[in-house]
Amino acid sequence: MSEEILFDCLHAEIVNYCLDSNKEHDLATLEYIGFTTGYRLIERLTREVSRFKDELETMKFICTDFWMLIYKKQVDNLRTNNHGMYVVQDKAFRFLTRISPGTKQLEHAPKFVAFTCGLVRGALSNLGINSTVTAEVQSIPACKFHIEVNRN
Amino acid sequence: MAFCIAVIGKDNAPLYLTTSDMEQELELQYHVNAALDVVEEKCLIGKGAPESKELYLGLLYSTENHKIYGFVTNTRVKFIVVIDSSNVALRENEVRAIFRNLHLLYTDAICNPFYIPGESLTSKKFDRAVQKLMSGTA
Amino acid sequence: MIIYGVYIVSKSGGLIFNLDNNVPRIEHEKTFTYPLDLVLDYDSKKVSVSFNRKDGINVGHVLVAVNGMPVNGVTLDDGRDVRTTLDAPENYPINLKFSRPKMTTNEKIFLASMFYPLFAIASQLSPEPKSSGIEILEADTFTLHCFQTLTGIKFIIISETGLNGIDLLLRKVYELYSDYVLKNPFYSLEMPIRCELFDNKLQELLAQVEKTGISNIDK
Amino acid sequence: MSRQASRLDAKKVNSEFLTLTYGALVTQMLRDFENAEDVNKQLERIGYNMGMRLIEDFLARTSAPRCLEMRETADRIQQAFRIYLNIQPTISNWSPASDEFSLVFDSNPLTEFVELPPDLTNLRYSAILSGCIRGALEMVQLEVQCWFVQDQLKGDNVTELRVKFVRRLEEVIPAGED
Amino acid sequence: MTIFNLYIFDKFGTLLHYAEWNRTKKSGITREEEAKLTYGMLFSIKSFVSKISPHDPKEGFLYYKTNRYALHYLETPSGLKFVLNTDTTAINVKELLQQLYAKVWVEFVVRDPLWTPGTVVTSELFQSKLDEFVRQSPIFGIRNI
Repeated sequence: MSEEILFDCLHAEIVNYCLDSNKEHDLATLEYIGFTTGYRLIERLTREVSRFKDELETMKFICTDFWMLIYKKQVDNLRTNNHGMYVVQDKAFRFLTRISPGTKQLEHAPKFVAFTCGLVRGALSNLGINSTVTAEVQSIPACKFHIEVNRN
Repeated sequence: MAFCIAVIGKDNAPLYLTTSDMEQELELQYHVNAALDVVEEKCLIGKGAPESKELYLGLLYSTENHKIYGFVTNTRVKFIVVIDSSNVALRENEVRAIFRNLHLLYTDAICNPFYIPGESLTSKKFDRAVQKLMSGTA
Repeated sequence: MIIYGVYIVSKSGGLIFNLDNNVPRIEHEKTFTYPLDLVLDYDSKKVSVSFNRKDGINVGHVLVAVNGMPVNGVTLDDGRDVRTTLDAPENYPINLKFSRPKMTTNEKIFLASMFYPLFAIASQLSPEPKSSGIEILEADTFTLHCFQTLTGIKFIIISETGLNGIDLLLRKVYELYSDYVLKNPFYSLEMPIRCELFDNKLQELLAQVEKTGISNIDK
Repeated sequence: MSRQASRLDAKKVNSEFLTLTYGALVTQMLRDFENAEDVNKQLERIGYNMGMRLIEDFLARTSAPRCLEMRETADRIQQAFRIYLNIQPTISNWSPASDEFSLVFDSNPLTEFVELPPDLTNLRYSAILSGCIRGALEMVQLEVQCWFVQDQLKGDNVTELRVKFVRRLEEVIPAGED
Repeated sequence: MTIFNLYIFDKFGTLLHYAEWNRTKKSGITREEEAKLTYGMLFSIKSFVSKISPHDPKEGFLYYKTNRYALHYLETPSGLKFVLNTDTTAINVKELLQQLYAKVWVEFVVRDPLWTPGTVVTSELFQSKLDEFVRQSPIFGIRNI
């Protein structure tokens, strides 16, 4: 718990830093900070993990073990169309659980999911999966992450 | 203890290579390169199930003077260790230990925020630790 | 049981009587070496501790003596400035005596006049209709009980915390007031109470309460 | 299917996650600003803002009363490092007037993997820590100065953070009162 | 036992939040004026308490009671002031306020990234958590008439 609040505060400040109106910053910067973090972090988290058989196994690892370690809860739903599209649903996403649900707050939601999009993309990238990760928040604190694997 | 330790990137570009015997450097480099082909075969990266789920690949091949061992991380970075064939005292689990330590050192090195993934590993800290590993004093 | 003080506030908010009883003297004396490790606050009227309390010398305590010489405000008895004296290394080791500030009569009058509006505001801010003013005020170091007569006079007792029956004691003080103040032909309402008999009776009452408790006072 | 990662120590992962995210932030700032001094300021500011919030969690968690002496303050800061970063700095080098002390760290989780490039000697990589201390203490009416005296990143044996009392901030008197 | 209303002030006297439950009487002035009056009164009480206290106070003022209600006060070292009005029989209110600080304020205000310290709290999430917390407390209870 105590480390969680520390990270949550840091995350909130990074969001503020990246979206400070004085600078030409945007969600992409925030996403990139997540990307480099995910890229490095996954190296550590997969150190004791046996080799992934295929893409599905890798995705499962990211959406179960990785999610659990970072977000302290299991995802509520994980689906795939078997054509490289994965949808992760978290009904109480860590960085949204303390934000009031409401249309005004909803406008701010993209700021609090961008880091995680990058984090997942970075982790997958280092595991050899090139992807596009987007997030969709329809009602706070629930969030859906769409992971589209670019198979070229 | 070991003659040569190499870290090879995802794209097979060497990130780090060190040998204990400068005179044999070329030969050792050749062994490392040859080993990469064996690694590719063993892992069949991207083509169905790999032979083993273990990151440690064991002995890749041996020559008259050298034994070449391999290890591939989940992030497809390869570690190659070349040891003296005549060194019969060196047991399998000791080779495993070298890889395990090397893996630890590597992950720490890439976690340095100033290291750009894919670039060669120039960290002095990493180099010092690997030298120790190679001389068996780690 | 400890009763620290009795106050009587007139209908118009003036302090007409007060008795300090058992107010502890909180003083601490210590010899310091240079540099002084207390953080002091020098204002125009006093030198007080603002931080780095030490050995009983607490934040808020006021400097009363330097090497045994009394301090008046910010100057020593011999006219030297306190700050200059404490800043000079050659004056060390130095003996300083601090005291928890005691209320002056003026401050008491001021506090009584402060309590008066508080009493009224507490009633105005009540979330329930028909509220009285403050009857009990609890702090970690004391309890204040207040009893207001129908004629608007407030009797206030400051005691240690956790006592029962203070309301009974308040009534008793009210009785003494009726008997020895109101019935005193020389007393005019709203004026400070100067009745020796009342003083004596009240002190007797408090002495009795402290010895045997409130339940034993004669009704 | 749960794989072996569940064996990982959650505390360690939390700490590494923080360390890596912070590293990513610092390097981003170095791209955003031309000189390290500006980055130091930004990091300090971020720490200050975090301190303002963390102090409330700390106070609620520990029920700590207001500090009336610097030695208490030092103990609380030490306790906070234990709670939030799982490290215990040593308190040392008190000034004779007891208004200044050092927090000495044998290890600093923020810099666990960091090797500072030689051209960044002006960068105060862990400036977030000093900012955090300042922000937190200001919330409890204590103004302090806080700076690094030694830094393992720059080759020192330990990392030493100095904290100096400046003044106690007075409570604001509401308008119309005195 | 019952709970009437709650004021939360910051150290500058800003009313960060107000909530009420079983309040039956209004003060007859605007919310802002009422807040100002309440804060001013508390400030005076604190100064009164520190002067009249026979010993060095630690927490100082805890509560006062009239014949109709009790005002309970919790001030954090960061200068946040929680002021809860209950009926006069409510007990353990200080503990309740401490819990409110830790479990509701810190969780849903301090940790809300959209809240800026020092500003009025408008979060509906906080309001509903606060309401839930108060209604679940034993003090809220069933009203004795």
